Amino acid sequence: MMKREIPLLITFLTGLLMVVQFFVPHRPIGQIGTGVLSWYTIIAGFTLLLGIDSLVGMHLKKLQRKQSGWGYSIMLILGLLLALGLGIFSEIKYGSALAFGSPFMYLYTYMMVPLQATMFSLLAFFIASAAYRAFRARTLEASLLLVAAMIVMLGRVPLGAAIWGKFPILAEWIMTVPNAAATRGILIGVALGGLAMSLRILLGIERTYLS
Amino acid sequence: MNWLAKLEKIDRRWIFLGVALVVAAPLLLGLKTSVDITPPVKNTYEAIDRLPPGSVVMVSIDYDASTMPENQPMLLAVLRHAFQKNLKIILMGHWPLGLPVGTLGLDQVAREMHKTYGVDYVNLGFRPGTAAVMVNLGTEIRNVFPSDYKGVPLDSLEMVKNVHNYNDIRLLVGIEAGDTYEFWIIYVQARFGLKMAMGTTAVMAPTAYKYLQSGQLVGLIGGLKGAAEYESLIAHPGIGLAGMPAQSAGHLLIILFIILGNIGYFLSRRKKA
Amino acid sequence: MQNYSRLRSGFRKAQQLALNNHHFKNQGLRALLLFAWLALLASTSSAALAPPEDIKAFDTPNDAGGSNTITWKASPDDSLLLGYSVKRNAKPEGPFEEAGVVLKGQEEFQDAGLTDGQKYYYRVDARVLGDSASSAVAGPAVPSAQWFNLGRVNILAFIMLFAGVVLWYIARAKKGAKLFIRRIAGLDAVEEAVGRSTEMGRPLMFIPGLLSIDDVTTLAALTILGRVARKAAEYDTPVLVPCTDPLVMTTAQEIVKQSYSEAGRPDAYREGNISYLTYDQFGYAAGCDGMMLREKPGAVFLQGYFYAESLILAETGHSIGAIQIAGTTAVDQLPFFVTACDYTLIGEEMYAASSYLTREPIMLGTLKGEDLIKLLIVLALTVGVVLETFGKHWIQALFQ
Amino acid sequence: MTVVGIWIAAFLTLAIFSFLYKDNPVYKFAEHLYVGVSAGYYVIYVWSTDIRPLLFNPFVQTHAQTGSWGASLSQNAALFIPAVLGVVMLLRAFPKIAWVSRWPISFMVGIGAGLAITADVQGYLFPQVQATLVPLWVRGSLFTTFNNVLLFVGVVGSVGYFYFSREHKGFLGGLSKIGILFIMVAFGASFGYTVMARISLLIGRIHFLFADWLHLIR
Repeated sequence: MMKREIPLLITFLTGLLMVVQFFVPHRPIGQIGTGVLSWYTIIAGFTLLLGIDSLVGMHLKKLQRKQSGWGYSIMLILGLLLALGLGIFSEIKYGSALAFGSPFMYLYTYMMVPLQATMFSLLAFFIASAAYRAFRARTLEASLLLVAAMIVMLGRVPLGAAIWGKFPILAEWIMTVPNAAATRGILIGVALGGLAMSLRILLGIERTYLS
Repeated sequence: MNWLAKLEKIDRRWIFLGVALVVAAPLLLGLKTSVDITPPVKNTYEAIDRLPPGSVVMVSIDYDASTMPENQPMLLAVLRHAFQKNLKIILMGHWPLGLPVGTLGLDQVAREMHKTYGVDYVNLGFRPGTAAVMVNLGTEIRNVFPSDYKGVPLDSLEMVKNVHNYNDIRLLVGIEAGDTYEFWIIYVQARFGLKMAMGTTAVMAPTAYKYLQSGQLVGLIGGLKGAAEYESLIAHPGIGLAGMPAQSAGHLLIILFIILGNIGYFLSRRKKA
Repeated sequence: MQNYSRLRSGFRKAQQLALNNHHFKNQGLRALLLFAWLALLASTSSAALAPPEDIKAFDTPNDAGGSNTITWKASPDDSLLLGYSVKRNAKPEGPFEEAGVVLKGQEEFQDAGLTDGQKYYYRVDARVLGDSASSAVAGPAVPSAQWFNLGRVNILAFIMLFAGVVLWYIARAKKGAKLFIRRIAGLDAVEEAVGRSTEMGRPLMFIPGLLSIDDVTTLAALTILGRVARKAAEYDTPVLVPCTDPLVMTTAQEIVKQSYSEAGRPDAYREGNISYLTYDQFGYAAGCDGMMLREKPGAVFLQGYFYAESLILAETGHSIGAIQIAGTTAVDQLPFFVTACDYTLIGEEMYAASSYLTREPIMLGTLKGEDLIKLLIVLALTVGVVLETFGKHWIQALFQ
Repeated sequence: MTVVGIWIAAFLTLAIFSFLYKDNPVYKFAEHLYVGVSAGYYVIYVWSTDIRPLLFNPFVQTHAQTGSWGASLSQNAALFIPAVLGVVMLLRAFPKIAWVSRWPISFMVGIGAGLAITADVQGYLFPQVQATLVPLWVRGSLFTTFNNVLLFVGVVGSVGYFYFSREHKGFLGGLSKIGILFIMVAFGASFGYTVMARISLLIGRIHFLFADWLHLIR
């Protein structure tokens, strides 16, 4: 009862409330949405600690058992402590960890930024290798994928326009007509599927999350 | 014919090497290309160019590190142009993590062009609250930013002594990576009539275009290409212009690999048949 | 943009909500000021300016109160104007104070921040530089809050229709009606993927995407995880689930544990296999990549909502020779999964997966209901385009 | 400090790139450091941008205005609900009472599902349907007519592809075949469209290495 029925009831009631507040502008119902969202953000914030617990626990275990690569686990934990330490120090000294010139922002600028940006830029390589491998004219479908990709690629750079002046126009047409049509079809499906899924969740039919 | 069939299965590391080379080489060699100047960028340029020396321009940093490759070149080009025309810059931002990247760019250009802090430019920093911040700046900047990003009171800074609200600012340039620019238009352009131009990522540019058509924006710089155009207008090539040959080469290389792969595929298929 | 920061998703949702509030949207976008007409205006200052006509002021419909709407017919001199200034006062005789300014060409203004139940009178001035022409006074308008947003009747009707159809099919399915479902290639491959991994003595890897459990796509992904884990338990193959969201992690632990006990192997469950990496988008991608390279999974499942990291994961998965089964409702990322993975569940196929995998009549019932609605939509589209061709916008109006 | 920072950044950049050749100790080092630092980073970030402003500042502000903690606590009493739910969530770490955490989880799932119901209809379904309602014959413009017809066929075809409860044979088979062709063109096109932005990212990184670190270019 406490473990299954009450949670299902909570899901149903909060879900229903979110639907009702969409249709009722009158105070206080219409204002519930905004308030509840900030509650949501607060609760989600707490859960990060669960993550840290799992991450540290796993790597401490690795260390204890001297599993292969335990040296890297030390790095990971040191990195975590470094970020937390600088963050707390900056909070106290500067009033906010995100204050300009704080050690925490130094960590952000010279560690987080290059790491994020470099991981992100790996996509330039992967998009090339994926294109090379997958764009083979094996079937009609694959050929369409290939041709559309090539035209749009050429239409996007000055070089394409230099080869054939119509490439940018053709690329634009593909984006606004066939691309828009298919995207629309997929989105209609996604909306209906999402609607059905949400309905199943509210009604307690879909309850995997409470396994 | 055997080596041709191998084209079907090139080790992807050769592809990686190829991409690295075609992108790095043009940058290193400083290859020059010309870009066509499009009206939205030209208009932004002219909006700044026409301002009398000493006018105050506000620059808003509404992006962070993740879109730096696209946004930073715009910021640098606009700042260079403004300083060249002896305009005064007020920098601020609405993204909590945008300030470090914005400050980086401002300090770099100021050093390059021998500008003095507090006289030629001021960095206000970041305050949370987007729309509320925007509206409050309309009455008195000091209500939101009593001091600059380092805590120096505004009244002790020569340049902003007589700057109180949007009436004292001639143009806003927003460098944007999200929907903050729409807030600028709704809350400031509409209410206070401040003239504004935006530099957005390439993905956002088509959406932002409608504000250009409606006259709410005087100019628009879109993506790395837009930055390249601006650099070409101020005749100060930077990462934008340098990036254009690398872009074309990168695209060409990918297409080349696709073609090679297909040649390999057809040859090996014929062999089997 | 591609690098969507999830921390901002709360803000985006709030914005979505705000946009739902009628007055917010219109007032902001329409209240515009123009600047560049000085030259034109100088030339017109001699002629008498025509004021706007036909002023109407009324309570803004479908709102939370505190707002009036003012409409008018543009001044004949509209093209010469700077804009209109809407003025308000509690008494018809004035003095009027400015409530807001809108661009020329506009014929509507919403005045917010008022007190419910109080009377307000309005006047609209056509403005040029240094001159203006005032309209007649309209009113009183009394703002009030409404209990139902009439502008959303069609949405409510659609949701009721949808729920009705789905519930009806569920009821029918419960009574034992046979329901067919078409083959979904990616799902048929699940068994193959698990089997092959087992043969090769390699683990499975399941990556549940970037979002949290408030996202329905993620919940659909977790349902799929349940089925995959069940198969894996039967074959005694470990399932690795690296997570970027702590809630998804704990939920996934429960689900996998449950699947192992259903398969009669509760002892084989290892909680440490379902772990948290980091909340950072690309840090997560780096961690998953590292895990793939070192654990060498025989099959990789990429199910959930993904952003730009999709291709980083899928290309690395391919490089280690794993069978990859992807699925997402993120339309932007589908092209990358389709090119780099062996199978991809496209959009709605992912939602259908839970019905497909369980084959429970209730689940199939909802799918049947969705299909009927799809049929109705296609019908509406067909009738709609024909009507549009003849210049009738009836169907268009239904979806306003 | 800046010079040291740039060297750290350059090292990390190269360490991540080394992954393209193969897995190696340097990448492993950078990867573990990245996961650790970013996990800690987000705890501080969320504290600084979510928990402090949303949960703590309201109490502090009311106290500053009224001068009384009692008034501050009672005026912001509603905030105890998310605070308690947040703490309950943490009980997940203790197996015996872990089940209590289902309550806040249900709350969050409920919000998500509830919002999705109206948002799916208002934000996706209706606008997409509306945008598809175009006239099939546009006087004077054969090209627009052609585009409109193509758009209609493409939308109906791709919706048809997602029809699950019937075998894809006959008319439905043809329709879904048309749908999948459109979908393939769309996927190819968006793939091609993204290439430019991805190369821009690499240009950014390489420029950092050459200009900020090595000073080879200006």
